[in-house]
Amino acid sequence: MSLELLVALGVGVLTACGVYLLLRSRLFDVVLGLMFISYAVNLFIFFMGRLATGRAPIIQNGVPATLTSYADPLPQALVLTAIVISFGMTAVLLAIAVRGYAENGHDHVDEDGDRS
Amino acid sequence: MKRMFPQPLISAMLLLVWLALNNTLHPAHLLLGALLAVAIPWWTSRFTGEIKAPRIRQPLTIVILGLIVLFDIVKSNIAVARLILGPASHINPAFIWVPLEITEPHAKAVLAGIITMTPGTVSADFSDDGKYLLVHALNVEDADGMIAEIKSRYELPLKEIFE
Amino acid sequence: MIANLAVPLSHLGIWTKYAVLFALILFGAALLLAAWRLFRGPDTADRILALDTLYVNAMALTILLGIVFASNVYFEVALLIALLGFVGTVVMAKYLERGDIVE
Amino acid sequence: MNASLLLWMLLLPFAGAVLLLLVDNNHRRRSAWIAGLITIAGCVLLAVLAAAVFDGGMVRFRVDWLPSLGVAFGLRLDGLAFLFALLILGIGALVVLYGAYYLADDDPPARFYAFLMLFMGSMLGVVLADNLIVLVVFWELTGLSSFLLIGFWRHREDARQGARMALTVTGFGGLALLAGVLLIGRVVGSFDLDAVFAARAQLQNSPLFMPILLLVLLGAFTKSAQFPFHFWLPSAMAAPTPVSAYLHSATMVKAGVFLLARLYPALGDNDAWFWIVSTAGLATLLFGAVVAIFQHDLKGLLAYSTISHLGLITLLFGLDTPLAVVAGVFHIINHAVFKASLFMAAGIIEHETGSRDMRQLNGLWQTMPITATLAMVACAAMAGVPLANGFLSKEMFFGEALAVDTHRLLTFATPIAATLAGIAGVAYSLRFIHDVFFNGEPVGLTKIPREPPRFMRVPVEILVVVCLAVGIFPAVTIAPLLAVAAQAALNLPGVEKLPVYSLAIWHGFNFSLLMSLIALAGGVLLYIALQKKINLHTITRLPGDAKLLFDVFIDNLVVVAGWITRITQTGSLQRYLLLILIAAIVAGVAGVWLAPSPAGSTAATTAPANMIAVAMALIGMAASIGAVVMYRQRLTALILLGATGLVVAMTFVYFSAPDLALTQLLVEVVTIIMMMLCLKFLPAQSAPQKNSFRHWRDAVVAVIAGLGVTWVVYQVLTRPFNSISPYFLRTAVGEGGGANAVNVIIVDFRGLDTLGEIAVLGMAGLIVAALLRNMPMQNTKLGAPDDAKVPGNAHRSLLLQIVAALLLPLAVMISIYFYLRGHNLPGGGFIAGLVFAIVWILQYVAIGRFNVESRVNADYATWIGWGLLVAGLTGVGSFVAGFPFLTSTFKYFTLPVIGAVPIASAMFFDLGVYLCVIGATMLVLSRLARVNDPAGQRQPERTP
Amino acid sequence: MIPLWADILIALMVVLGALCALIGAIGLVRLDDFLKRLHAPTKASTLGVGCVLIASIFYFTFLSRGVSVHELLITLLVFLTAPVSAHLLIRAALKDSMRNDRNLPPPPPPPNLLPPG
Amino acid sequence: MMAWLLKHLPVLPIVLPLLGAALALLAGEKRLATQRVIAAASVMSLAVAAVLAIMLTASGQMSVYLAGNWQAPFGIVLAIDKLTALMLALTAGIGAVVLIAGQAKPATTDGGQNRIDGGTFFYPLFLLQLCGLNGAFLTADLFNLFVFFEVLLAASYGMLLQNADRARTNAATHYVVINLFGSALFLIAVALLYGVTGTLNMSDLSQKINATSGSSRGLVMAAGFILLLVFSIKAALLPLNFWLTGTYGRALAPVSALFALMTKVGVVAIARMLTLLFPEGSAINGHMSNVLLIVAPLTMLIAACGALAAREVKVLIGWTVMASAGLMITAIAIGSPMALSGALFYMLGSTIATALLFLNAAAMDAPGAVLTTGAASKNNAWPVIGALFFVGAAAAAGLPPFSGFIGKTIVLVGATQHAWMTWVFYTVLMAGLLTIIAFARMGSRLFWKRDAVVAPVYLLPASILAAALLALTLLAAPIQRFTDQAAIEMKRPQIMTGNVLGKLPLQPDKKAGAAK
Ligand code: NA
Ligand code: NA
Repeated sequence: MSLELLVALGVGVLTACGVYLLLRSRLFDVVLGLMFISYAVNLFIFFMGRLATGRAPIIQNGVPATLTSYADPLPQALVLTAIVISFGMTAVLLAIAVRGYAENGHDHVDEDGDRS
Repeated sequence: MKRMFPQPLISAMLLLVWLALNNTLHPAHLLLGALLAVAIPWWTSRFTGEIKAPRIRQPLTIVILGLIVLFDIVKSNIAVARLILGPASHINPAFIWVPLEITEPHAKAVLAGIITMTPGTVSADFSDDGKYLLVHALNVEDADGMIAEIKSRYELPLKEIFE
Repeated sequence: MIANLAVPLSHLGIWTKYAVLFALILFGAALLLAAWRLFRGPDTADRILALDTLYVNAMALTILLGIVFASNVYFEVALLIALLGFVGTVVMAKYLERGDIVE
Repeated sequence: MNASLLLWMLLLPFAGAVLLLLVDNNHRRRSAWIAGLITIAGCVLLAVLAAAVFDGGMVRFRVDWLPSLGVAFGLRLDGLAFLFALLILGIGALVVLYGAYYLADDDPPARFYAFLMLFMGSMLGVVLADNLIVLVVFWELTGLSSFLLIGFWRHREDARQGARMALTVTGFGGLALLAGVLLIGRVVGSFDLDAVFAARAQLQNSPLFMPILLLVLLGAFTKSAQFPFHFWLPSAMAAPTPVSAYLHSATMVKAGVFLLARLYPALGDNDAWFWIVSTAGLATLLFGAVVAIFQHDLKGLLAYSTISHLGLITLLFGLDTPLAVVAGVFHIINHAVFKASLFMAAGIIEHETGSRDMRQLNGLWQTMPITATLAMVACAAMAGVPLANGFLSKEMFFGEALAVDTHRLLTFATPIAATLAGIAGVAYSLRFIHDVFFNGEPVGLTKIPREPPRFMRVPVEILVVVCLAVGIFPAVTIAPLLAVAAQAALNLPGVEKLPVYSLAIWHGFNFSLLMSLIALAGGVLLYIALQKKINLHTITRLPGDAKLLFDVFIDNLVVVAGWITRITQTGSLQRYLLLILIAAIVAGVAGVWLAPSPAGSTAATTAPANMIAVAMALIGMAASIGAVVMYRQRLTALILLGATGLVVAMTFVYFSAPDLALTQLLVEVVTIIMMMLCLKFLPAQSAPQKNSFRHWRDAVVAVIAGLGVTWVVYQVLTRPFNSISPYFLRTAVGEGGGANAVNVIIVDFRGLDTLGEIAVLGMAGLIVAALLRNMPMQNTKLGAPDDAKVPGNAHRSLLLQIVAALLLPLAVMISIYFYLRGHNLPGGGFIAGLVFAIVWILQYVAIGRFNVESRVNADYATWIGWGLLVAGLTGVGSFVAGFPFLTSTFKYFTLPVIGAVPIASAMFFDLGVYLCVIGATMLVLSRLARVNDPAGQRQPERTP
Repeated sequence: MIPLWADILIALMVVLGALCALIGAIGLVRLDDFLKRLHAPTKASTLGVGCVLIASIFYFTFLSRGVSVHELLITLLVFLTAPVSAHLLIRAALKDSMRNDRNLPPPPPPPNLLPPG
Repeated sequence: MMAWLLKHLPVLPIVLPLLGAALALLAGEKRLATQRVIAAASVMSLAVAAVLAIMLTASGQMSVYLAGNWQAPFGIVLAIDKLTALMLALTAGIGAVVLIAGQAKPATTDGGQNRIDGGTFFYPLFLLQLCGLNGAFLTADLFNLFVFFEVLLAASYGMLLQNADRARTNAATHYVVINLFGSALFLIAVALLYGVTGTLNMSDLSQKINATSGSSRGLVMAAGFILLLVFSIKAALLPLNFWLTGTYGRALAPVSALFALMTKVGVVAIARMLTLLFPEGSAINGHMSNVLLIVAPLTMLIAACGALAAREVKVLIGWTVMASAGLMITAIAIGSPMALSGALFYMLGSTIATALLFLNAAAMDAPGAVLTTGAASKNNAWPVIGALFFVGAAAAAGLPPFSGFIGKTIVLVGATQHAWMTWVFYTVLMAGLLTIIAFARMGSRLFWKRDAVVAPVYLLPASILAAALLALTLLAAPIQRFTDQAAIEMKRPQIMTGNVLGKLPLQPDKKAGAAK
């Protein structure tokens, strides 16, 4: 098994887990699902810059500034942004979950979800 | 003085930490580290609340205690490894209450820490009045001996250091 | 193959090189065992303990990888794993004990 | 000069409408005067312009409106437009006068007249339009304003319904007309009338001609209430009578026949036109006439009569000969005049008796002789009795009906049908006269009938005089007007002559006179026979009421619409998400599948997986699958999530992304803390989902999604890569001033991303804070504390307190370290901020919320504000040096002893990030922590 | 270039650290109740970390020809926090066990609360 | 001053509201008056910037801005073309109206707030909403577009949850979850495009996408379709429209009015996709246009059905928002310059009309605003509200004299040369008819069946919007000239590409510390 296949499988498993949880009926479980999806997406973005082992993009004197000497820094920067944003949005969704529970008396994602 | 250096010990530690973090003794970092070491406690000290900063009496004892603890860690690790890898039936765990003489909170905390770090024992809790330390031991053959060893080996030096 | 790291190890001494490869295998095994406890439970406290162990081992592994990659930049990762493993364990244990972490 | 007068003529009514809406509703006279003066002013303008028209010329106004569409705001006053404008303004003026007496005290007069003016303006727009798009605009406006007028008595259900029906049907026609006009535009390349007329051959030879014709005729027929689109017109009788008099005699319904006249030169004179238009006209003519006989409502009778006469006019245009067109135009005028007077008479009767029901109204001759006389003359015109204007055009119609010779069937059918319609027309006219003014005594009237106020009758009188004047002296009164109008309708250039026609009353004894006589005699006989055989008063309902069909249609439409809506809006988030997921999978698969060569060879540059990577991957997969299996135990799921996150962080470590590893670790722990804070509030266990089909379905979708992502990642990873990234590696140090390329990208190359990112984070904090205020707490599990929450201090751990207090300065130091060195080594403002926030929240855990917030200023929202401000101002700072936003700069300052100290603008930017992250994170955590205590009033607790 | 003695020392520390970690993990799996299991990783792993840190100190000291001491910080952190984690975990486990009727042995009451005699 | 303004023009619509938000936050929750002044100043300066942008682009120029002074495709580039200028102006205009409306007395019973804008963090969130919208319109970078999408979405969550109650919380649950998942898809698509092409700038992407071959083409197309899906969610295209009515119908009225802009972001993004990222001539453009030509007209029809079936007026308006998005995307998919121009023209009118209707809807069923009879008959706003509803409904249903009719007509003219003309005509006109019926039913039920005595709420902002609708008709000539040119510009992506990729950073001693 190649490293590429391994990481691809890893992203796939995270995606599948996230998707399954996303489709649950309780908001907290949906948040869990979104967390997994966000892990998967972050890794997805990250791997779009290809795999690089032991080549952190910290520029060192005398090392040629190419993608063979350093990992691609751009996807890393994108992932950072994505992580932060999904972090903030998770906070919002959690607060909504709390508020919704207080308002509805249940934590179903639909307003009258527990009635049906 | 007290207002500028609310926690002199912490400040000293912070300076060392700064230098260690940067792996350097460069004067710029000395200055910056010193600045931060003064500035940070100025803000963080307000969180400590009623727990007063400790006063260290015998710095040398710290080194000795440190070496003792290090030795004990290594030694008892081997013993625990044997317990783990050996047959499970040999293990005879138990809770033990260790009566405390020290009262200084930091001293008690360090004692609890040492007991946990030395394998075979984990400090679980203090009694509500703070006069006993509950220890869980992995393999107890002689409870009183164990209490005595803790008291002499660790509590005594701590008492000297903190009180 | 199981120890092909796809990075040059020439910067390591000969002893260290094999020690590192061996250690990586041991760490891998340690991590898998801890993960087994994490999965198996049975109590929540066991899982928290297993997670704490995973953190500690991951920290050691990170330092080891720093040696493998001859790079200082992983040190801070290890530092934060240490800090965050602690915070995570504290929070989970507190929740398990009290049902609430900030009172 | 003339052109601007034309524009003013059009604008006046609109200006009047606005003026009227500003007038207080309580002044009936003032409103009527305004409306009247406006209308008269319009008449005056028209008179001024008349000279030009009667000279055989045309008045035009033109201003660019939608240039690229070729739509100019063009107006034209040719003969046809003049005729209609005269009807609109003339009858309009009479209606204004009439309305002043008709309206009740509680009817808001200003609104009434405003709507009337609006309608008048729209109608003028239709007839004056020189451009088809402009025509459609005003066409739709007539629909809108008639909607308002018909629904004027809004408290009445029938008025509301009638208004809606009129709007719906004519709106439908209007849209069809729009489509037809657009197609004309496509064929002709212009919407200007001249161009359209000129392109007659091109139009009629176009493959699009049939659709164009059908669409345009649909517009005309719906407006002119041609069978089977007639049903809205009787319903519209719920309008106040002045409105009916105006809309259903001279204006609204005439818009349809006006359109026929207007576009006859372009679309007429071919078989399709002949068959469609004449058939529709014929059917409507007969249908309306017959049904009219059986109405009990005066206005109902007039309405069906109107339908019938509109059918007649339509039939005339359909007969497709120039002479028929002349007759059509002539009948437009005549019908407008007598029908307006009849509606007004009906309104007077209603006004003075309180009823319109012919079963109640009897013998009014006794009490209202003048009104009765006027009505009888007008009825005679409607019936086509000699000496009234209706007779002349009806004669011409009969003549044209006889002249149909091109088509075998119609050669016989048309005259017969015309005669039959004539008979019916005489019959219902007779019923109007006999049933209202004679036929015994009134039944159950609420008012005692008497003559109306003097001036209420004046408009009727004027119209009746016109009827007679035209009927007796056609050559003097109407001939010039008819000539210019017909000329325009046929689009004959000035030199070409109209077909020869005679406006004399007496043409000698010919077939058409015979038909008139048959109609008169037959009509009388028919009415007598009907009254004798089946007392008309006993008929309660006519079969096949199209209005009911329409109601049923609309009701069903709403039902179907609701049904469609419910299919797309189930209200189930799970379904929505499933739908999006499936759509995403389909989108991805379709993309790959549609590509020219899917899944080709890949230049694999693979490395084998090693032991540690496999172990890590296994742990991550196991933990995430475990979380899925045990998701109902929420704490367990969280622990497993934590393990997964750790593996993700280790993946970043392994694949050379220390910054990501740091961020991932921090974010994950903070997230888990947030989730735990929520869990004290939410159920600790998820409710079971029993539907096992759902589980399997979701699992299948999840697996497909996972496989898809796996495939894509593998595809990308195993192919060569060219990227813009080497640029960042090359310039990070020299131009970005930092060795950590990732950080340089974040604060410099893509600083704008980061600015947006901290704005998002800051907002997240604000939203959480806002949302957790004023929470209703009665539904929550905090309402009933369980045994886990024992009050008191015994739970506080001394050990934790001491260590947390010790960690705080240590971690703050580490945080500042991360912040300061982030540009060159892993770290940066975000990581630093989260480290800071984490030890801060640790204090909350260790000593409780109150103890923390009483010791430090916990106004975290302000931190966010400062963060955004500092970051934003750093960006703006580069303006000073004349460089774009966020342009970075760095300088080395050499200080004694210390040496070179770098100061980079990026650091200030990162400071903003730092502050914002701390503020947002702390705001979220502290607010989640105080959910059970929203007011923040919990008492302090002593620490042991 | 790293001298041989340092090479061997580093290698030793690395292997030792890994072994400690492994033993801790084995204990975590093998021992049969939570309180026993707690002993294994809290210290074996900690010691393992210590060993690897020592290896790292030596390695980077020789690699960069300057003393590398920041690993000591991690050591400090670990020694500071590990006892607290264990202590809180025991408290949590005991409470959880009480709540859910699990089979952990409850600790005896503190001696000063025992009935006299 | 002017030169300076023009030089930094593209970044001002982002920075000004951002700084305004920061200042409003620092002013503190208690100082509402200060916050209002800050917000008003920000919005006014935005309006100035928008006017400048319109003037600049009308003179045939395009303004390209290198944020951080980094050349494309390496840095983030902002660009003002005519489309952007138009959207900036629309945003500033709606923003100004919402600002006025926000100061109204509450139109809802809940919250116990004295004012709408007295809700929690109203002004910071409002200003950041404008920042996000402007950023999304301005950016020429695909990932930066994602970021600004998130900014505007996050702000919209906050705005939706102003004065949160049960209904709003439940609406937010669906809205947020769907959008979070949408964001994940967005990221996947952007990342995949990067993974294949190695760039993020849209112009550069466009060129590199053209150069892809073989199996990479499939990956690019997959990414393109997923991106289209994401934007379709934002634009509420069938079958991804379910979130809209609940969300728009439940927010505070000024917030709903602001949300009238939100679907337009999706529409503009789709327009950029089909004109810049995958311009005409590429294989993917054809596929996408075909899909959209099926989906968008159906959206119109279904939305019109929804409007017909709607029982609440706010829900009805929500459906018309959806229908208008359907029309615009139909026009974009047709792709002729005329259709594009019509879509832009229509966008102006429909946005204003729906904003007007939302404000009006709140004013009419404002229980807090109902006066007791007697004292207030003089002050009764009911007839005015009715008139405003009539204007808004006519405009939204595409009836003349309001601009909806003009926009729709231009679109239809633009469709006459297209192979799908009949289908487009049929759906557009049927949907128009159903909308007319729906509004007639709703209007006659609301205003004719009952009489109410209500205090004037939102009358000023709603009247401004009504006047704007009329102005759109009267000034149709210059506006259409502008949208025509905008459409032509969109059809020639090489103009944008040349400007964006050709813009050079300021050179002289750019980096003070470069020599180290
Ligand atoms: Na009668
Ligand atoms: Na910069």
